[in-house]
Amino acid sequence: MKISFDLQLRKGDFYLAAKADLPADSVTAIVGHSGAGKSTLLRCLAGLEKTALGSIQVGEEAWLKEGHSLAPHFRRIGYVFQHAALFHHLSVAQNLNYARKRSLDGELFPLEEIAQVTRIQHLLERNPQSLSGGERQRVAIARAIASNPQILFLDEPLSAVDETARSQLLDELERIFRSFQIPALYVTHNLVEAARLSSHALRLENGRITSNAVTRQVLTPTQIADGSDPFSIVEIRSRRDLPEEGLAELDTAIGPLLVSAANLPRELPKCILIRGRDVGLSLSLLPETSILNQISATVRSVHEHSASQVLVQLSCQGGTLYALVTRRSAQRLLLAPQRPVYALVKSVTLQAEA
Amino acid sequence: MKISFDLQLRKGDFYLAAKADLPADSVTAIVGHSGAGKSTLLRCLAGLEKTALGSIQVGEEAWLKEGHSLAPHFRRIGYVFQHAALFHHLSVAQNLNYARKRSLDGELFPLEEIAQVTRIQHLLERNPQSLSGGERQRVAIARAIASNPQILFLDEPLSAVDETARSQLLDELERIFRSFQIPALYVTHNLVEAARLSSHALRLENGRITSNAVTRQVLTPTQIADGSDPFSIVEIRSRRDLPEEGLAELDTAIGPLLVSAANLPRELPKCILIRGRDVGLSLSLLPETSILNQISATVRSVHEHSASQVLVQLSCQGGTLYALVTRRSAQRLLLAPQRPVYALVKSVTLQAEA
Amino acid sequence: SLRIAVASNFHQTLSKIAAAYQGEHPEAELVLIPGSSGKLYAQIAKGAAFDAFFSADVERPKKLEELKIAPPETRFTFALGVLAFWQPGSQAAAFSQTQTLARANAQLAPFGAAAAEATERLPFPPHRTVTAVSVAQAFTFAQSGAADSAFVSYSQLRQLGIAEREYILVAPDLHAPIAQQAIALNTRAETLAFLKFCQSPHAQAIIVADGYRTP
Amino acid sequence: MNVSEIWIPLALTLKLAAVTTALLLLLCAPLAWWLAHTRSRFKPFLEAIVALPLVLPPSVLGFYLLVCLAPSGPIGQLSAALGGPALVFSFPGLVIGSLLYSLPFVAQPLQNAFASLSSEQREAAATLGASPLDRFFSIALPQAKGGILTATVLGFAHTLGEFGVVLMIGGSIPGETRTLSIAIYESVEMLEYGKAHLLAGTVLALSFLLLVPIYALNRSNRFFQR
Amino acid sequence: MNVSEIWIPLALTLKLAAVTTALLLLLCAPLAWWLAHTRSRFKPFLEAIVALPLVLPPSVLGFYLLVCLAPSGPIGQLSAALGGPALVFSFPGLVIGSLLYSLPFVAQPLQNAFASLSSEQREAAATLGASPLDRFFSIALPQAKGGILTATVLGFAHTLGEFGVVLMIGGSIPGETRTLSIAIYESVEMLEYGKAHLLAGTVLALSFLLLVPIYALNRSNRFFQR
Ligand SMILES: Nc1ncnc2c1ncn2[C@@H]1O[C@H](COP(=O)(O)OP(=O)(O)OP(=O)(O)O)[C@@H](O)[C@H]1O
Ligand SMILES: Nc1ncnc2c1ncn2[C@@H]1O[C@H](COP(=O)(O)OP(=O)(O)OP(=O)(O)O)[C@@H](O)[C@H]1O
Ligand code: MOO
Ligand SMILES: [Mg+2]
Ligand SMILES: [Mg+2]
Repeated sequence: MKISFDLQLRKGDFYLAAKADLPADSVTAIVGHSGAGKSTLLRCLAGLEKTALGSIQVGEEAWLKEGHSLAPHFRRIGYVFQHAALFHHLSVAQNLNYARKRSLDGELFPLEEIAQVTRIQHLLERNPQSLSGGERQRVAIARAIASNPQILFLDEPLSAVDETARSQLLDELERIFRSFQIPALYVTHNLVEAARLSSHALRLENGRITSNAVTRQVLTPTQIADGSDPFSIVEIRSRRDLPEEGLAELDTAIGPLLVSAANLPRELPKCILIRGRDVGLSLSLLPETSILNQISATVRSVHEHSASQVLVQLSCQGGTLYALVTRRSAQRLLLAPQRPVYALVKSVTLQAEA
Repeated sequence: MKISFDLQLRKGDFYLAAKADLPADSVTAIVGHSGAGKSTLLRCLAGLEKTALGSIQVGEEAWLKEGHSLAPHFRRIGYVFQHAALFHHLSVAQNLNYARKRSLDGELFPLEEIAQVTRIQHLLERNPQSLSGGERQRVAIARAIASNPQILFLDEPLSAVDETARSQLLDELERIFRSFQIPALYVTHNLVEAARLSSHALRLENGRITSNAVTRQVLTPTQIADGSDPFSIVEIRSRRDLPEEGLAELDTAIGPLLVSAANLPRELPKCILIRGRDVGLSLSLLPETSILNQISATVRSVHEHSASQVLVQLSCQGGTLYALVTRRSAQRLLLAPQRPVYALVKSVTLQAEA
Repeated sequence: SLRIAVASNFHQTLSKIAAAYQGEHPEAELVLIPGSSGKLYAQIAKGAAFDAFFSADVERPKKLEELKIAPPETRFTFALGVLAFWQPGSQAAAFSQTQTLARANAQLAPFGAAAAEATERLPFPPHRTVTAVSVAQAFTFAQSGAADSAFVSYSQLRQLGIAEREYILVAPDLHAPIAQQAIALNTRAETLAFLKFCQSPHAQAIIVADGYRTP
Repeated sequence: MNVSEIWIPLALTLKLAAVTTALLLLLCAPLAWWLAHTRSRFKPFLEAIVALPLVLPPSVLGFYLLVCLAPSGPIGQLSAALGGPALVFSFPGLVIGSLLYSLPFVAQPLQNAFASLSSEQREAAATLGASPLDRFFSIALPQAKGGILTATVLGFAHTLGEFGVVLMIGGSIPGETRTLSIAIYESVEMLEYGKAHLLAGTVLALSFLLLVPIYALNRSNRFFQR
Repeated sequence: MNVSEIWIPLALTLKLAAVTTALLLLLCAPLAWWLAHTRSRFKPFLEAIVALPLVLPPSVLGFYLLVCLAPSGPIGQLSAALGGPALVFSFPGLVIGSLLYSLPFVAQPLQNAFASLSSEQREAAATLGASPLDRFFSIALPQAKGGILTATVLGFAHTLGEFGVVLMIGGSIPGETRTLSIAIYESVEMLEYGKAHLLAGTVLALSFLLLVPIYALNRSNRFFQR
């Protein structure tokens, strides 16, 4: 399945003109700065912006075509709004039931399971307006899933959720996406979250789509010139668990990597994130250290990153890895294209976590 | 100045019973899980929960005493709500002016400066309901500052803000707190944010205050048993800038540290955060690597952390540092109390950033 | 059954006549519909299914006849109103004690017109006049104490058994006669029979006993 | 004075008020919804027209209605041509008159209530598969409860108390168009004050007994609603 | 028919409606605010009492008012004792009657509007240093604009059209208590239909011309408000 759209919308001074083809059978991240138009794009796709022009094609269905717009309630989406938008006149359980009653065919996840996954069992009898910020967002997620959607639209669903809950919810979202095969569009300003959940990504800037490709590529450090943390997304080919040590050995595009198994989803993740700042460089192997992953690599290029730092692009067995190091180290190690080095990656930093 | 309170409030099944003395001349972080009562505590302190019992004493003023509650508009606070709560019938500029007109004596920050700091200059003529999520939260911060408060209450003010804006806003908040001497209570579920901004911290659990001390202590890894990322908070004694390299040499409780100057606030920060997962261990010095900080240390204790990882508490010149390493490395390096090691800390990981 | 539209002021009296009529004709069913003459007139003109109309004046029945809404030659004067000057609560009613005088609107109600005429000729001190839409309202103004004096219908005073010292009957020569006419609105035998009864001595006696004069 | 003198007009009045209020709610809901959400240029004109029945004295409004509804009038003729009932001096006529006269009291509170609903929750319902009609009944109506209650109370009470229009087009036919308010009015007109007091007292007591539980019910849900 | 026959009652009517509406808004605002926010057990009783003036026919209400306001009545005596004006057959009396009669039309929409305001923004205003009164004027009132407009229009229009009460306690004194609605009523009663049409037409046209710009103004702000 595929989603193609070509949308135009004017809202005051803001002009959205977005055209893209997306795979609609996996999670697509939508990233971009505050005010870039991420929420607006989701709203257009959901049919909530009545004045949007252009076309939307989802699989075989035309959601928007010249002169014809499929009403929002016929587009089988589950929408988690940036502001939870719970029904105030209904209890939490009734909010879930509301969605459930209107869900169409297809296999349903039991409401109890949904409530458990989103950790809202104890809130079911409550009035939404008495919930805390994080509780509200979890109920909104549960409600969207309860409607048994063909595709999930999530607009920064975890922003009010605390770190522990977030990491668990991410796990669960990942599991839901995968095991129930719900594709999703996921708006987030957290690039690591985006990288972890999505296989495809869109970047929006000022109402335009500036990149649209596999996540790895969209989030590539050299593409992102906004001072946020650069990181590499490395493809995983296979996995071998070492249960006695709690570790997993991954065969990746840059060679084998040892990772804490607890930090990996149960399913084999497609790729793993390695932050540039977590990668050190050495001229020799270091046997007497806690650093388990020491990957033989060649410097491909060295980019200015900040006054004190450079971003080093490395080639490791054909894969690409970025290391962020101080200018002083770069000079000391004489880093330059073709220089052979070892990339040092502490296995504990390899948690696919936000 | 000092804030002392002893508050009781029942809301349905939830019972808040919080008693604490806080320094009110700096930033106090309030941390805790979703639903722990963080927002409720702030609301009680602001006088918005009419049924709260107990006492609140702020400096010389009694805000709440048996039988007498100072009305919220007499408590000179600036409150940034979890849900922005902008005035819909006023433009953004009028929202700021509303606050400004009602602000009392004292030196005022010019509205233009506030708008610039919060990056909302281009939004001044807009209707709040047309703003994006992040834009709204920035306006709410600006409005609170515009009211020239004696103390700021911030309830997860940065949750809807994207990473770049967040890091810049954090810088600016820090600057505002410091240079304008506005003390603040800062609710966040982001421990790193808490550690960076605050000198004092409260931890709330299920309506009770479970710790109340300097941030370093409240956020101490062994105190936090919730699976979130452990980190050390290391006191900084002095700073020496090396402008030609963009680095700064900090004299800290664990010895000298090299850090990218760009990652430090202009002011000398009181402490620096070092994540446990960013600390590697080695038995010898490693000259040929990019790792600039290699700190001589002694293992004090080794704690179980997860199936694959252990948390190693180190003594370095009297300071404490935590390292998170795999069990495999711990065994290979024979880590045990008294063992001398070198703690490896990449300088680039030392950004005091969220 | 007969549906008879009747000006409010005559409703009570007509009820008594109807009761008497039913005494003689037990099979007859009579429904009285009271209202202001103007309203009843408008309704009749728009086809209200009434069988007869007892107006408080001459104008309206005459007009109905002229417009051929009512059959010709059924119109008759059933009563002459007696105008009374009332000072509730006084020991002896006196024109000279008047401060606020209530009377019906001269253009709306015949009692009002008569009262206006009489006012000109009687020795009133300077006073304020308040007008009511009907003689019933004028009565209410005085009864409630809002006005100290009022021109009302003698029939009203009789109906409520007001003490004689509180009122003065106005001499009939001080105003044009307050003729009240009735008219049949169809020529059904029952209608005509009832109207005929109203002109009978039996009915006339009831009318006089209630404070009217007969033509 | 016997019981049927109260009972018959009372029953008629309650029936008239109930029918009128029910019809008005049905008719005004879509109108008010449209007025609350349209951006049409004609909106202020329509709003003004909705308010107009208020500015004429009821009996004058009744007079014009009489002219229109009479068998010779335009609407009366239409009704006759369609085989409809007689519209003057009949219950259907009273209903028409009351509908017109109480229209603003139902339409305006409804419109306000609808306008103050945030669109967020309706949008959420749409994405959950609720059709526009479903949204209206499952989200908008429950959330506009306060306004609907006000519309109902104002419409019902106003129809109870109305008599100018009713008298004019109804003609006070006992059991058919003689409502309680007309009975009270007539009692006062005929100087039967005792009866008037009794009737008025009955209406007041009844209304009070009706309104208190309604408001109390509304209040008990308030906490949950907010 | 000369101009003063329209002009004098029209001016009087507008004055009465304006004074009544203004007073009602002032009186009802605190009442409605209290009703919208109280948790008192007496709330439903008070709400029912506010609605009660509606259920009596206006002329009957007028009758009871007459009894109370007459110089011999309780309120009339009080007013006289305090050196106040005569309350029957006078403009102040009309104002009192209209206040009572139009009360529910102003109080209820206001209450609804206030109840549907979220407390969030008032709380925000409080933390910014706004006193309760300040909050009421700077936050609640502007945000309740729609409800206030409805209250004003219903109150004003209803006072324009009212004549049962006015007739009863006013006594149709030209230039003092003879309002336009009484003039129209009298014309109809006198079978002067031409004059009635003219007067009624004038009221309708005027009201329309008054209402359209008011609603238009409200609409132009709507976009910003939502
Ligand atoms: N009515 C309007 N008039 C002018 N600009 C508008 C209007 N509505 C929305 N915008 C602008 O459109 C832009 C896109 O808004 P959108 O909500 O899609 O941003 P976003 O990418 O979701 O941002 P965030 O991460 O802060 O939620 C914003 O800059 C917003 O200010
Ligand atoms: N009326 C109520 N009835 C029952 N429980 C309530 C009520 N109001 C609030 N609570 C509960 O009080 C607890 C504290 O809420 P609060 O908003 O203070 O949490 P919080 O710490 O700010 O959480 P978050 O990080 O999610 O914003 C929550 O569990 C909430 O569900
Ligand atoms: O306003 Mo009326 O006719 O007295 O009901
Ligand atoms: Mg957004
Ligand atoms: Mg909270």
